[in-house]
Amino acid sequence: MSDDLKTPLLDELEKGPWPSFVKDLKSMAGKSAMVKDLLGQLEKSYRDKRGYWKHGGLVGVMGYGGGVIGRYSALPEEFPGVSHFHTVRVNQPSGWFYTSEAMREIVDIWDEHGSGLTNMHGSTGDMVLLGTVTDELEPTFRALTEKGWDLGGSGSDLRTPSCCVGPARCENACYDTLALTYNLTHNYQDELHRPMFNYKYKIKMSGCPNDCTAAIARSDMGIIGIWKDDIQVDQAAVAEYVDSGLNIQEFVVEKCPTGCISLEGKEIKIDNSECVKCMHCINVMPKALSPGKERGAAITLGAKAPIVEGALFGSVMIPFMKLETEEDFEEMHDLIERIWEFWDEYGTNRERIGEFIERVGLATFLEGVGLDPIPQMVKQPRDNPYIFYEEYFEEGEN
Amino acid sequence: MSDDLKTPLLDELEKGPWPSFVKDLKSMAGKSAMVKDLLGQLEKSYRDKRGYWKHGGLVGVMGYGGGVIGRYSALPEEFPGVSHFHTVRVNQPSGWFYTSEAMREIVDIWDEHGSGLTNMHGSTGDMVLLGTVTDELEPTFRALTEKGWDLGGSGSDLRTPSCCVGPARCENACYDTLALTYNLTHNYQDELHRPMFNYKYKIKMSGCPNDCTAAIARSDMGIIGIWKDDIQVDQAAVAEYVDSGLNIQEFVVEKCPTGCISLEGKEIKIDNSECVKCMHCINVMPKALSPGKERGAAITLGAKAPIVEGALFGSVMIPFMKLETEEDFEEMHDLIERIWEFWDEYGTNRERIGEFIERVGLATFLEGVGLDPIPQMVKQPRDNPYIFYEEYFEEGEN
Amino acid sequence: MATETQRRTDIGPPHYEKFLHPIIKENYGKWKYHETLKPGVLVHYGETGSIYTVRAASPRLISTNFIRMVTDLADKYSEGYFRFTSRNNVEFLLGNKDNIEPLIKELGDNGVPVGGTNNAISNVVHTQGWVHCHSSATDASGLVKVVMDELFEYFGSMKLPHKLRIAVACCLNMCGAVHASDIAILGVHRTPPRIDNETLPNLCEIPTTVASCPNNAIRPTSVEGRTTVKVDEDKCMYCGNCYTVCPAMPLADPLNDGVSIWVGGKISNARTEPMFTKLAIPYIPNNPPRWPEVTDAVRNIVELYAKNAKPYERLGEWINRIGWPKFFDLTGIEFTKYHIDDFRYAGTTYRRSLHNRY
Amino acid sequence: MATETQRRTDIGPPHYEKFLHPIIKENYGKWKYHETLKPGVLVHYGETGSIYTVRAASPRLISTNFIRMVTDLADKYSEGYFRFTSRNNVEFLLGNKDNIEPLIKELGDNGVPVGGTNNAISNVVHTQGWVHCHSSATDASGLVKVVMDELFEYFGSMKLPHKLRIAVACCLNMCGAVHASDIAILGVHRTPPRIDNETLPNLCEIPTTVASCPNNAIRPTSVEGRTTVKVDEDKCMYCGNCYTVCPAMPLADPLNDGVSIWVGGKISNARTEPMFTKLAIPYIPNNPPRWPEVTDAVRNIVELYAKNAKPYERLGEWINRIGWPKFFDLTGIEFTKYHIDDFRYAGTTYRRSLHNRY
Ligand code: SRM
Ligand code: SRM
Ligand code: SRM
Ligand code: SRM
Ligand code: SF4
Ligand code: SF4
Ligand code: SF4
Ligand code: SF4
Ligand code: SF4
Ligand code: SF4
Ligand code: SF4
Ligand code: SF4
Repeated sequence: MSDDLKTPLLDELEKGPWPSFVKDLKSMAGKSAMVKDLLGQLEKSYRDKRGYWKHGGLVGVMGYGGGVIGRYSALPEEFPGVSHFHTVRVNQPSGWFYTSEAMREIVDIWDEHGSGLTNMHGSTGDMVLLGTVTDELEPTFRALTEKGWDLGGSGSDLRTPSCCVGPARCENACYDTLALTYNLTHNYQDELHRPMFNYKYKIKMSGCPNDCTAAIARSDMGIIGIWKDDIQVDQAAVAEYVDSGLNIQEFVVEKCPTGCISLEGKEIKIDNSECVKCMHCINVMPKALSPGKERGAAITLGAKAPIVEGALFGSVMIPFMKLETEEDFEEMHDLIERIWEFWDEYGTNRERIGEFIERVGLATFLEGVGLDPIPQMVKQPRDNPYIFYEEYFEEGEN
Repeated sequence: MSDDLKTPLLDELEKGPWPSFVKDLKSMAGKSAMVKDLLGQLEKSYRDKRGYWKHGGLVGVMGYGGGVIGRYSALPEEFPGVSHFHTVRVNQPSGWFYTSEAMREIVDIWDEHGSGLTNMHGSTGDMVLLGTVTDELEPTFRALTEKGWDLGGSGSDLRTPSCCVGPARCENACYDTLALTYNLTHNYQDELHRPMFNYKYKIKMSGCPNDCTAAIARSDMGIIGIWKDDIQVDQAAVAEYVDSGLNIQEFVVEKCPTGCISLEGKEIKIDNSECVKCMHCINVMPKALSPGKERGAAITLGAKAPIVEGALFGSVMIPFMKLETEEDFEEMHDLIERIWEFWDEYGTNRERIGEFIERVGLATFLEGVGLDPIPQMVKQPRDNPYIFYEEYFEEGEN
Repeated sequence: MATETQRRTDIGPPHYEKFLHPIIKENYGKWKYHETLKPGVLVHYGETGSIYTVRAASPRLISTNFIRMVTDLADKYSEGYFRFTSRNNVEFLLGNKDNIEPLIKELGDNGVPVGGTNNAISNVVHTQGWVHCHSSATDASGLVKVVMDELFEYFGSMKLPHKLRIAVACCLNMCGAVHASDIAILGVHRTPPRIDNETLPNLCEIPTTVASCPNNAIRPTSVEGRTTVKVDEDKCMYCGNCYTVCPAMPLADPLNDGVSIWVGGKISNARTEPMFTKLAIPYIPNNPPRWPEVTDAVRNIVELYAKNAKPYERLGEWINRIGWPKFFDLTGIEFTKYHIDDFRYAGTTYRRSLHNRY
Repeated sequence: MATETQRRTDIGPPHYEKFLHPIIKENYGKWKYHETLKPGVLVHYGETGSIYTVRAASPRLISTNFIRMVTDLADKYSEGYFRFTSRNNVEFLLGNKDNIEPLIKELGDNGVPVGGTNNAISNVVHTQGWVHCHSSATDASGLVKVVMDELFEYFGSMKLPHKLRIAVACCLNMCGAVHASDIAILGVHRTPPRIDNETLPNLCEIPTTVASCPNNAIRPTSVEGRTTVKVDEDKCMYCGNCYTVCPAMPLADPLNDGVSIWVGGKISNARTEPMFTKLAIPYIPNNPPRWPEVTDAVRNIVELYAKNAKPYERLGEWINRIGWPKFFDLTGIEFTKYHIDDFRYAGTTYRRSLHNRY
């Protein structure tokens, strides 16, 4: 295309108060031919109302099967800068915490080896370095690893685990989401980098049922903080909220899903046996209420987007497990491996764990991974009479 | 079997305060050989823990396909009295109202032509005359019709419609359930007596959402009374309830599923735009509250027992229709016939209407019977993105 | 003699009007409200008068003797007017208040109790069982008798938190209201049909039989030249649909037939939407004549409900409030893999949230 | 030069500890509670001190220039410490309260607003779109930009009844959080894949391709001797799963691609269980660069929610209270047959009770 870049349609996206990615990209267009042609091709997409990318090809770095998404332009002659435009997924640190120093090292590398464009972050949690050519993949990887960074997952492997800010900056954290994320990510480097599963396996960790990483909706395995005992109440702080004018009756008591809170004067009472740990009351009065002392996490399995059997929320496999000691972490490894083994043996190609569980049935799955059925795993017992009885009386007995 | 009847096991069922069918049957055993052998065979069933009936054969009365359930003993030599033991289903009057005079005519007929045993009534609603021989079927039928009685349904036909006591003895009735039952039963005599459907079609009519005939659970077509406007409130009577010590706050206000009631002093306020017509408040305070003035019925389709696709509750096809005038009744006939036609044409053998609707999809069914989709027909819009778009833009348009 | 007269068909049932008490005719559709004077006795206030209802129990499987007793009492106390309810009780409709007590007394003398109104256990909706049906896995009338004997106190009183509706059905066809009752007792077969290869070829249409199986467990086969069918036993969940269309495939099995117990269903729209009954106890062997294990199990559930539920809470509403884990704790019923749904909509029954009780 | 040193693999990400602000390290796991000082500014009180969070918007698709700007501000105001959120905002973590205002000011000078906390519309979770993905039916970054321009006032304020979460995904793969958001914008293809019989035989595995279709719409066939596949167009609902496994079956169709609007999903367990997003508007044609029909539709819904919902009601909770009929009335959105579910669990979405609003 001609040297001076004309993007009348995209220019419309420079207007308005929300930060403009077009402005930002244009600021790079001078430095980077890739960005310039990306803008060119994008302008064309806006005009023609269609994308111009070819189906991703298999590219990557030596010895890894995942971490890179291959991408080629459908119009390489017109936009040579993006004829290759691969994505490098870099495994973020737990909780997406950075220092400016560390972050600068990454952007320096990316300015040298890639387009200089990124997503901070991808929906799974990785730093997404957006756009480079095949030849630069290995050098990018080397530069990153030298600074102590590694790639994230892609394809049918363990996807990059991610977690909420948790104990680092949240009073609700019921377990150390950052520590477990670090532990699992390092413990399963091989599964993360070398796809050998039936399909992707995502792990998201939220410190409490507010689920700030959307674990129950977007991760094959959700590890979501919860407590078992009574909500901790600071009645003095409750009184403060009353005095400050908070309408506890209307906004807390009446909003409790099980109606197990009552307000007497400036004191609240909670029938914890009926509390379903929804977090609402704690959310409204963080200064007065906090999760109980016996803390841990619930494990959910099977969340996913709709392709192809319909979207699923994760379903509870373990309503509560402690996650404090090394032993607890090892129990978690053991559980994860039992799940992978069974899925690996009986799951089919491109069958997510959630679809697998629905196909074989929850009861069968539990037997397969060695868990006992308990009522917390279901909303309700079956309402149909089609029971496959397995024990019979034979003539002679009974 | 030997002449004197020994029933040690059944005798155990003469004990206890609940009226004993065994006592009652024994009181007939003298008069009726059928009853005697029935007791004999039943005693054997109790001992052996199994039934001794053969699969029902096709018997009936001239010109009818339904109304009789054939039944033969598997042990005719041992119990000749029940070698034939057919059931005659007699169509009950609307609301199961009788006079002693009319009822005596029926029992006289049955003592003459049958075993003298009955079910008052069968689950579908018929008087069930239990046990006679093939040769007595026609005479029984003649005797019944002479006294103005006719048979009910069985097999793949319209089953005997039934209804709640409704306006005859209930302040909640939102339409005349007895009149409509009479009207439909007489209007569809042919469909009732001569099976020509894919499968059975049951109609139950309840005068209000309390649904005292279980229409939403046990009828292919439920016609359930409801109102459209505001609940009628007699505040004076509300005050009486308050004075009488009824805790309206706890038992009415807090039990309203949409929380749309509030109590101010001795007055209640209802936000009728959010009322879902559940009946609870009216049930608790019948003297003070009653359904609105704009009354009619909702039509539900598809309820059934689990065989074979799983039990179904009826689903709302028409949220509200008036049922007062002749024209209203004719509109109902028209609707019923459109439904039968479409089901007849596209349904399969032994496919209940509820299973049929699930198979072809509600939207398709609505088109088939000529109803427009409205949000009242669903709990919620689809949550999956698998939409079969039917309108496309072709090159040149747009 | 009947045979001499002209044969009439399609005349339909008589018009209900001639069976209505004069007071009912006058106030038809004009009832103001009702009160429950005592268990089993209702009064409905109309514009021109009141009608008194006395609700009497009935075993439903009744002889003409029983019915004649009812008609005689109706003549004596309710001007000859009475009706049956949708749960098979008898309702005498009295114009004269003073007849209530004498009627109740004489019913008592005939062994017929009065009750079933409001917060009571009313009559049990049930089915045929060994008395008349070829398909039954248990008896119905007997189960009803022993269960109502056990729970008798709740029929004549109104001391429960709310209505409690019990149903019995003798096989999965569920001719009763089993799939939507507070407590349901369901007869179950637990072994696949036994195929009678002798009679099957003559009695049954092979394609219909094969098609009847929801789980495609039935395949055509040939035995000694005859085409018959065989059942893949691993796929069979004993629904009996094949037997319904093919008499040569009986499921009855005295050793393994029995009953299952279900809880928490409701039909009315009051407060909560209608709910299906859910599995509580997968299997109790048949133990006639009085099924003690069944009556114990039912009483246990009823008493926990009576003790723990709040006013106006139906059994299922109570369970939803306390949660299923607590229900299993309280009742001491074991939660097993059989309780976990594996049918069509199984996925919708998994716990897909953090809402849980510990 | 990188190439001279020893190659390292499987080292995993660096330990998070070295990125934690000293105050955070000290109070790690010991936070007492938090307050929102103003939109976009939080303080968390620990045992030994407080950490101040300033949440700044980010387009997520950002260049190294943007990132350098962030790092420079972090050095200047937050001791070099910052993080990103699960919705892709930047959070500066300040030890010194006095730096809050200057930081906000300088962010403003760089065109970066602060907000997204509490009852606000936070950043939009989104995907690649025409910027990078072969599968997209629309662009993502552009849609996010125009929608957030339109709703800007709600990012920097906290005047909504509660949090409102918006997501964008450019195809049914839904790489964003579309299936569980208060409002979701989903790119849709609406015509079956066009098969390139030239390249298909070489590019695609026929069995895998056939198996990829949830509706069995794909059948093997042969064209001019080559084995390829054909699509039964009546069975196709344009999910794109075949294209994912077979590049020779593109779905892109400029005339018919576009977006659909979904509402009422949520993830948190607060009060109500997580809910899926439900269909509001089946189709709006792509109208870049600013998709005015889409921004209007979204604003309409947001404003009705702002006006009618009660405090602490999420969008879906509000709709459940007023009922879907009223939602369609209020928004003026037409209810069509497309809104009626016809997928796996369709039967569970029918209205199976009398509970209804008129
Ligand atoms: C980059 C990213 C979107 C983004 O802009 O952030 C992404 C991009 C792609 N996703 Fe995704 N997915 C991304 C997060 C998700 C999520 C959200 C999440 O992980 O929380 C989902 C929904 C949750 C889930 O996993 O179900 C998601 C569900 C899918 C699916 C559907 C999978 C399914 O079983 O439903 C596909 C199709 C597939 O796997 O073949 C898919 C496939 C793809 C592909 C590889 C396209 C394809 O068909 O091969 C996209 C590459 C785009 C490109 O050219 O860069 N992507 N994908 C996200 C990963 C970045 C990261 O590593 O951090
Ligand atoms: C007599 C009665 C039970 C009773 O004791 O009251 C009855 C008895 C039979 N029912 Fe029923 N059903 C009776 C009401 C019901 C009900 C309840 C209702 O109508 O409210 C249901 C559940 C609701 C429904 O229709 O789904 C019911 C669902 C079935 C089914 C399962 C149908 C299904 O689609 O799920 C079958 C099997 C079949 O149709 O082949 C069935 C089949 C049968 C058969 C004919 C047995 C058979 O497989 O052929 C039974 C004859 C027993 C006998 O020897 O007398 N019966 N049947 C009821 C009819 C009396 C009457 O006319 O008033
Ligand atoms: C007579 C009968 C109708 C008939 O035509 O036969 C009837 C009559 C009345 N019902 Fe009913 N119901 C009758 C079967 C039903 C059924 C059907 C069933 O049980 O199979 C139901 C649905 C049950 C369920 O939900 O599972 C039913 C659910 C109700 C309700 C809702 C209760 C609730 O809150 O869930 C009420 C309102 C109430 O009781 O407060 C009600 C209220 C009433 C009232 C008070 C209506 C009125 O104002 O007269 C009547 C006297 C009630 C009483 O028994 O105390 N009736 N009622 C039926 C008596 C059956 C029996 O002999 O016990
Ligand atoms: C920073 C972040 C976690 C992280 O590791 O990045 C976070 C942080 C907090 N969340 Fe969250 N949430 C974060 C994403 C989420 C998500 C995930 C998402 O949006 O994709 C959810 C689930 C959303 C949903 O339900 O659809 C989420 C649902 C909540 C809730 C539940 C709200 C509700 O009632 O439904 C609370 C409690 C509240 O807001 O009262 C909450 C509360 C909080 C608190 C107040 C917790 C605390 O005590 O510190 C934190 C500040 C909240 C705020 O923004 O005002 N956080 N929070 C995420 C910020 C995203 C952003 O940039 O806006
Ligand atoms: S999920 Fe819970 S612990 Fe984690 S950030 Fe959200 S509120 Fe805090
Ligand atoms: S956490 Fe939820 S359920 Fe528990 S008491 Fe608080 S509001 Fe009620
Ligand atoms: S359904 Fe309604 S109208 Fe009919 S008897 Fe019951 S309460 Fe009365
Ligand atoms: S009928 Fe039900 S929903 Fe309506 S106001 Fe009364 S209790 Fe509430
Ligand atoms: S439930 Fe089964 S066994 Fe009982 S009557 Fe109905 S069909 Fe016969
Ligand atoms: S009993 Fe039911 S599942 Fe078993 S073979 Fe017969 S039809 Fe099939
Ligand atoms: S949603 Fe679809 S188009 Fe968008 S990034 Fe994901 S796969 Fe690509
Ligand atoms: S788009 Fe989906 S439905 Fe259509 S052919 Fe491809 S896989 Fe099948």
